[in-house]
Amino acid sequence: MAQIATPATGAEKSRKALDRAVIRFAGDSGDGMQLTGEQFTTESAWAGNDLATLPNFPAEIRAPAGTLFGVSSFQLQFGSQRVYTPGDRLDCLVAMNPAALKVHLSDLKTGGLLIVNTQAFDKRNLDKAGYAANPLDDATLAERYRLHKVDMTGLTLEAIKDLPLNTKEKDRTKNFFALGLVSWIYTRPLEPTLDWIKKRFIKNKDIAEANTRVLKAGHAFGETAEIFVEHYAIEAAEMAPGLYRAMTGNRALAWGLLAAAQRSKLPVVYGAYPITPASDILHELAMHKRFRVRTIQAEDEIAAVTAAIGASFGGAIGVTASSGPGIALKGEGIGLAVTAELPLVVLNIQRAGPSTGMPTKTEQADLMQALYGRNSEAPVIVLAPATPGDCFFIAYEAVRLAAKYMVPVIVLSDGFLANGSEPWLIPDPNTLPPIEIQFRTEREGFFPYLRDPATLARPWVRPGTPGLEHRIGGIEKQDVTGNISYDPENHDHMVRTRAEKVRRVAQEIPPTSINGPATGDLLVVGWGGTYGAITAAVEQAQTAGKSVASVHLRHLNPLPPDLGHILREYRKVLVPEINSGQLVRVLRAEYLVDAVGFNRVRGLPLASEEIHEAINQLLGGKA
Amino acid sequence: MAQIATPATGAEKSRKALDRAVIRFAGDSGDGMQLTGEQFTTESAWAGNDLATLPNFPAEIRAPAGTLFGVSSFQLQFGSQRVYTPGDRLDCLVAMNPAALKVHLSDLKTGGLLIVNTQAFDKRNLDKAGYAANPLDDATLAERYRLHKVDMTGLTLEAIKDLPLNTKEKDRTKNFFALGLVSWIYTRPLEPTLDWIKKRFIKNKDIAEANTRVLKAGHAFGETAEIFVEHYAIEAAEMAPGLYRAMTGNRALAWGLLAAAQRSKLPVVYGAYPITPASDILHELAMHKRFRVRTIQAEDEIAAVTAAIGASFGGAIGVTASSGPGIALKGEGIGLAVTAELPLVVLNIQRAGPSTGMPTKTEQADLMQALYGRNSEAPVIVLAPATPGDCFFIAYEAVRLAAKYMVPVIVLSDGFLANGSEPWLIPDPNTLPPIEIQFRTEREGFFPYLRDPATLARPWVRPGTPGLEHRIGGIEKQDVTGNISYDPENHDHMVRTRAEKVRRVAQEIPPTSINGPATGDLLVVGWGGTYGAITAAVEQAQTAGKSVASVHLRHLNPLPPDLGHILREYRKVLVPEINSGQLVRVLRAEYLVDAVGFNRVRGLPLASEEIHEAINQLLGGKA
Amino acid sequence: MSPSEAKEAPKYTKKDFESDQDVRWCPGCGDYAILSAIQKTMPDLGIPKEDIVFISGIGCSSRFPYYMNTYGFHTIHGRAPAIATGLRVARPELKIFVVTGDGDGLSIGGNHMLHVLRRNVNLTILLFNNRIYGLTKGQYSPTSELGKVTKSTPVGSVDRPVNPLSFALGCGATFVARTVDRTIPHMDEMLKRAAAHKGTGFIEILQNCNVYNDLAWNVIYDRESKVQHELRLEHGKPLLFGPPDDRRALIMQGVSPKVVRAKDVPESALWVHDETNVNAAKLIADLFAPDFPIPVGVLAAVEAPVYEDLILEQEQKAISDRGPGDIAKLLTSGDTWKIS
Amino acid sequence: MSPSEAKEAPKYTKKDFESDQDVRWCPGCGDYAILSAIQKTMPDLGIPKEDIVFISGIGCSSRFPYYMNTYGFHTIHGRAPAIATGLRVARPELKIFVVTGDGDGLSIGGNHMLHVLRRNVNLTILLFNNRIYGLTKGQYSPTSELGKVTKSTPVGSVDRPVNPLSFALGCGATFVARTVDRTIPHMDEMLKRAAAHKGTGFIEILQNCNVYNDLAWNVIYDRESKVQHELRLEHGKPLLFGPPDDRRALIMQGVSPKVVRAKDVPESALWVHDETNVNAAKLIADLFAPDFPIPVGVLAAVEAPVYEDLILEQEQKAISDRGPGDIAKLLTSGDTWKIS
Ligand SMILES: Cc1ncc(C[n+]2csc(CCOP(=O)(O)OP(=O)(O)O)c2C)c(N)n1
Ligand SMILES: Cc1ncc(C[n+]2csc(CCOP(=O)(O)OP(=O)(O)O)c2C)c(N)n1
Ligand code: SF4
Ligand code: SF4
Ligand SMILES: [Mg+2]
Ligand SMILES: [Mg+2]
Repeated sequence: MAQIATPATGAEKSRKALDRAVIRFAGDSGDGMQLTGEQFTTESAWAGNDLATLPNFPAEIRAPAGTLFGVSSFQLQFGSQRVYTPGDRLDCLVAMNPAALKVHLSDLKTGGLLIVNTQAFDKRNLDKAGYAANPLDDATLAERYRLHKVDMTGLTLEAIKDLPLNTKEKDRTKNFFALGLVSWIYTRPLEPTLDWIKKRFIKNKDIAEANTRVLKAGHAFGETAEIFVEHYAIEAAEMAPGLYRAMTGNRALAWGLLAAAQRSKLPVVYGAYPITPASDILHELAMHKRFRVRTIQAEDEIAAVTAAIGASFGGAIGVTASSGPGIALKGEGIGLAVTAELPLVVLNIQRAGPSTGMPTKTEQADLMQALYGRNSEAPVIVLAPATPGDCFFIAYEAVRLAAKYMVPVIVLSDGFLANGSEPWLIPDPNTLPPIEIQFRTEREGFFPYLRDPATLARPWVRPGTPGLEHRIGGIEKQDVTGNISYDPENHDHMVRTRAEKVRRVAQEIPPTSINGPATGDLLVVGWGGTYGAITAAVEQAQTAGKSVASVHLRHLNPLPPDLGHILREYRKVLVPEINSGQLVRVLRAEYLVDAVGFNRVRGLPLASEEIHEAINQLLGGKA
Repeated sequence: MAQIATPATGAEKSRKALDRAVIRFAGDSGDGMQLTGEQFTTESAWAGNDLATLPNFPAEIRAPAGTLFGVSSFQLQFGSQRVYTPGDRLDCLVAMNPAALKVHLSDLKTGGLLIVNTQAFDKRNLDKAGYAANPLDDATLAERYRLHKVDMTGLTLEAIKDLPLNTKEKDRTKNFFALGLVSWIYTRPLEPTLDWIKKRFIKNKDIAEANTRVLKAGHAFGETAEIFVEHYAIEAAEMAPGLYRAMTGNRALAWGLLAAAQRSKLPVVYGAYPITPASDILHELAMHKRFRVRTIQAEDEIAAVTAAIGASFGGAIGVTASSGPGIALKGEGIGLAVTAELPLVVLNIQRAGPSTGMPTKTEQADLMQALYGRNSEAPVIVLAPATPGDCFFIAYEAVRLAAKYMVPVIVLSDGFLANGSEPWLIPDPNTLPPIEIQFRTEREGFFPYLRDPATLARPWVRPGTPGLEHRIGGIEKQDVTGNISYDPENHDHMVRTRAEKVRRVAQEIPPTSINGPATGDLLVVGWGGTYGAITAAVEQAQTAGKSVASVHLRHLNPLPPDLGHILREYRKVLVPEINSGQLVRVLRAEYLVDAVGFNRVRGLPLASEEIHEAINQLLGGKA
Repeated sequence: MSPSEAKEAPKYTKKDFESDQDVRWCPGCGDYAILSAIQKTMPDLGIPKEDIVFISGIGCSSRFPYYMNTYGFHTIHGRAPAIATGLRVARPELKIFVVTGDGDGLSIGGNHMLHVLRRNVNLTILLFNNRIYGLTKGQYSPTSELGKVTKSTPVGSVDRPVNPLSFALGCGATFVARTVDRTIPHMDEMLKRAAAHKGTGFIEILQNCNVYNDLAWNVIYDRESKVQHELRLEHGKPLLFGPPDDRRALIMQGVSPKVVRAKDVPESALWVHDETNVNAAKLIADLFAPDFPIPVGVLAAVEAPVYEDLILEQEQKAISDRGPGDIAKLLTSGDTWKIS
Repeated sequence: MSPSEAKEAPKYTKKDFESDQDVRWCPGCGDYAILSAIQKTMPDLGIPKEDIVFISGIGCSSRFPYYMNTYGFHTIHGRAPAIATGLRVARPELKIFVVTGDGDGLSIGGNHMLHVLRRNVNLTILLFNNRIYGLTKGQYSPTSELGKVTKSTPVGSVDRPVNPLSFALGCGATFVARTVDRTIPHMDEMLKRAAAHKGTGFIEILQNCNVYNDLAWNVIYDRESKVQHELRLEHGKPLLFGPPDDRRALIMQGVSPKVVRAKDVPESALWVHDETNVNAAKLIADLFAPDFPIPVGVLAAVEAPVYEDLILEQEQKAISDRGPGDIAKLLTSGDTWKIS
């Protein structure tokens, strides 16, 4: 399958070359929009485009059909240049029913392509969507957008009327009609999807046949129907050569842990309690038992984190993950790992809060909790991936640092990274830094809290090691011996030592890479999932001749040692975050720079557009 | 009993006037040092002195006799001027056994008064304390200090040999000998103690008789024995006239809640799970059922906070308290109260951490947790009492603000305030600000999240109110209606609204009072239990002619509106805290002032001495 | 005072208990049946609807309060029993229902369940048992059978399940019953019984999650199988089940329940169900198909002290003995001294 | 593999299991007796001491690991069962003991106790029940009797206590026993039995807190009372107790245990104790003085799948079926495309 995709047929109609496009499939939860989007993504990846995706689905499992809150959508941007985000405004919207139209129309550019499934616009659905009259009858719609009314349902049923399937089953295939049609419009290769159908429905020939026919019908419809006067080609992007795959953040985190398990030759014990959007990591890991990953679906988040700590005490890699309220529950346990000085990896897939909040929506508001959400002084390492694929490297790095420094590491991913995907250049595992585990076995001169001079890490001892029997716990202990101690000076010393140990991790951080001039009017500082939006906005401003640069932090505690110096090289500092201003407070406190925040907390990724505006405003310019 | 204390007899021996003294009683956990100290405190209060105390006992319930970790001590400073702290170095140390001497000697001033119970210095105790030889035989001890070897045990037994008590019972009274002796040395009135003995042992005449005799024996010993050449008088302090009582922080918190219950005419539902040092609040409240305080000893801290939330939903005052790890467990619950917008009071009696840490030792390291220790943006009000007595007003204020703004309030007390006591001018409850509770009953135009324009508080509705049936929860909700909403703009609006509501509390904060010049070289900013130490240090520096002032924050979120302006009036800002630098980070981030921290994390209160040194260092001067 | 004594409740219909919120469960979910059964039963309780509160945790089942036109609080995962306890202590005159699931109530919430049951707080607890985590899209739950294949257990779960009835009885529950989402009238009856109980009324409702665990309870749904296995518990009636032409009897053999042909057992030797015998309830709770019948109905209903009643008694006594609290008096009590 | 198979254990004495830490319990505390009993029994287990781990939560009882010269982890309040589960899954060859208290294990830790018991993780759990919170200086615990006067309940507690044995059985425990801190030999025996059990071995140890709840168990301490009430459970032996001259028998009357004069009962009608009958265990667990005897010994010991065994089986199968994981292979598996 590894090959340059061949353009699909149908070259007779005029084909316009575009350098990027943003399209969204929207319909009922039951309409299979996520699948449609994912397949379109694979096709575009095949076509050699760079891309970024944004799935968006309701919290309800299966919201009643036709309702506004039941609408599910999948957006992606693909292009022949670097694509950083799923895009802000839409070039093309596919609306499978009135509710989808109502919810998403406002995001479509004027003059944008609007494709609707006419048969879904019946009285019942219009009522459910709260339309008094059928919007398709409203002339203004056709004026503002390039509206295409297609009876997808009808054409679908027609294409497979002879197949031995019931109407429900037949109707369910109409998303492939939409996929086929849009694939034609944007000249996507159908191979990957045809391929997928074959594999997926190997056991059900009829369904396979139906989906295949309907997909082709949709494609043919675009090619032949009079209504589509033109379609588009997007050249392959200039991307680093190599083998690629589509990668989502949650899978990348899971695979990063697998890589760490293999490299360290240690089992991973993964304690987790299901919660959106972290659950998929558990699901993924549970499929890879061959890597000696042992998943414990615990009774709650406290058991999940403490089970992981027990495993670390035993000499395995203890990992736990959660989101939102589930992370709040782990604070006490993390504190134990801090004072017991055991390795622990905590994956936080941030979601919109507070409390239960909006479980399926993204947010970046757990940074302060990661830094301070425990009783007393309990410093930990905090890392944050910048893209879905980066989650792989961050998870691996988290294990490496936790084991090397004997300290918990909190990884701050988010719902957007977790479910979003990108074409990912597959790394060679051998190029990953080694994870050297040296369990102490030497009795001579052993003490539980004897420290490595370079890292200040205490020795990691596997129970079962003769002669090194010892006891540790959550009460303050004397340095070196580890015996319980209430000595005032020792406590002060231990508080400073635990902090210094984390500070030492700064020696692991590579020089901060600056995207733009090394000095100038404005530096945009970001972290986590906003990487794409910020980069796109900054490059847009740079193209417009603005003296702007950006840095994106993957290490949030400790901060990169060169950051303070870098910040002072710019007249102004802007910090866009999907929270009320957390990193910006850290930077102000740490470096006394008058950094200002750009904050929108909507449960959605930031749009590069709005960041670009913020940049211009700060520079007193116009967009 | 309310009267000016009359000086005790024994005026023949030369009596030196002092303006203050710092003394410490130290002995085995079983030696009754806490009781001795408390009685001496009452006597000193009677004598009209100002004072501050510092009890210090082991975490173990009853550590084995004679061991170092089993030593228990009680320190107080009393004086004829304002006394801010229990004092740093000791003028007088009473050591009931070798372990006590070993642990505490280093705190005694050279030339200080050292009184030891000789009979306790036997082989067994010396071994347990790790003394190779008897330190009392070491001449240097008598050279460095004014050493008085007293066979307290022997004299005690002698004084009551005729009483029908067994030796164990008799031996147990020897702490009263020490008390009597030291009372004579510092001219304390015996009445309060004699009085106390009568009441306490009403049912056991022999014990009463024994303690009385031994107390007097100790007093007489000082008066007659040749060895004590002089003793001291400390004049009554210049204190505001009125009725006083000794008050500890935990009791003050409990009574503040009682005052709030009475004033608001609402029951208090207090959910708590026992933990040191917060438990005593539960014990105190459980004794005052007449105030309609309903205590729930919950199964854990999560149940404790959520039970309190359930009570608030029901229209009662929901309160919970804990310490250390117990507070870490409440984060999720507090987040629910934030989004449900219900009143909730959380008392955090801070203790040394991280994790279990040192349960009986004090610390101030939970400030950041109070501000940020929850998932996502979950702002709450944070208050901190400055002295034991101030806990009464802070607890009352916490209830008032929680109910007025429909938001959780976290109160940051600590182990030092909780157990320490001060002579407290009893307030007139009628002078407390009113707590006006208006439950919504009007159906017309009711919405669960309709807001008061001044406070942004939503209406508080008691279930049982006809016509106002409604549902609330932890999922994001539409403003006004309170219906579940995943609308992006609404979420952003709600995040800002919850933050703004807390910000509005600034309108409740009185102008910050400055102790010292309104502008100058240095401002010392403190919060919580360090008030005394900071004030003493600052006044010492002022007396030395330094241009130094201090402000002490009782409101930590929101901060006083005038603080930013005040900070800029001084060349430097010093922030002493018993943590690694938390308030200092908040001030730097908020106001971009180059505040520096003074941080010692030893599980002990800061010494005014060391703060004074820090002041001098910062001002480049000498002490 | 019980709410009903408090005021005369108006005559309600089911409609009065339907809220204006759209119901957001999957089409075909067993929760719909339970919802309508409860809305239908409410009027019969004779309680003013403003005195009724539904408290829930998190889960599909826990969405329940939004759909009841009473007071409601959709709280956090697993904590509903604790929140309800606080509410009940604050407002003992309210009628409080707790709605929870097998995950909410027995996984993360297991500890609160234990303690609310032993305290015997006056609440009605409805545990919707679908043997799956529905809201999080289908992981196995503490009631899922061993070897269950789910998203999180692709080759089968490795945890032995807990039996909610046995667990509740082991915690000292005073009222324990079981009913099924597909037998509306029985649900009504159980609901009334539980609501009338003084103390914690615990009901396990077997519920179908047609999306992630369809027909998990088919052994009691399927008409034929139901006839074979359903054991309707009725106080004072012998433990008989099975088709009319082949009735089975449950009897005690030594200290173990045993199934025999009914006609082989003399009247006198039959096991007569006694709700007040917790010992018997514990034996019955463990029974299930195929080897044993599936008990449905009230397993145990016993009298015991009620937590908040004792709290209020203590409060009343303190007040009647020494009068209501007076902070001014308290402040000046004990050791004080004047400085003039 | 069990540790003993692993290596030949050296011959130990009690001393080998005494750590160098000073024991910090109150003089006279029942914990001392338990500590020395356990240190004394350890050599008989024939397990190399480096393969033994003691995990505890927080409480006086939970200080235990510091005093054992083995591996030990004094963790946080209530979480020891979860931590031990993680450790066991990581290192199934270790012999793990969990030491907990009535507060640590049944109040804050109740949920983890439920789930470790139902999962049947191979651990030995020692619950020191002194019916009080010792370390926090004397508040009532979940096992304290109703009406208990303590620091936090000056006029008496209002919570009905939970019975640890009934609770454990309700959770599906596979091994449940009770012993007493003052009967060293019996403690040894129970300890060995529990340690040998495949799965979770749960022992309630009645323990005296002489400072805050002295003689709470006097009914079984007091010589006379002990003779009257102690019921020593022995597999295959009838349930007889009481003084030789006035033996009592426990029998089943219908579905309720009943006490009768032994000599009035025919041999055949005696209730013979069967550790494998969980039904019987549940009935016995609820019994206590004065009306009934106090059962001491092994109530139940049954075979059941062990959590971590199944996890490892799945892992082994996956590896033997498809070989050990290879990240390089995984990364390039499935849909990929080359860009040149
Ligand atoms: C603290 C916390 N942990 C985890 C979750 C995620 N979560 C929501 S519901 C649920 C389980 C629901 O199962 P159940 O109680 O059986 O309800 P059902 O959906 O099956 O009705 C979980 C794990 C959460 N919301 N909060
Ligand atoms: C999270 C947390 N909550 C509360 C405490 C305080 N605490 C320590 S031990 C204990 C109860 C101990 O009772 P039990 O388990 O019976 O042990 P015992 O001291 O009686 O042996 C409590 C409440 C704590 N250390 N951590
Ligand atoms: S997921 Fe299952 S339980 Fe949840 S609503 Fe859908 S069918 Fe019902
Ligand atoms: S408090 Fe009680 S349980 Fe704790 S050590 Fe002392 S006697 Fe033992
Ligand atoms: Mg469920
Ligand atoms: Mg206990």
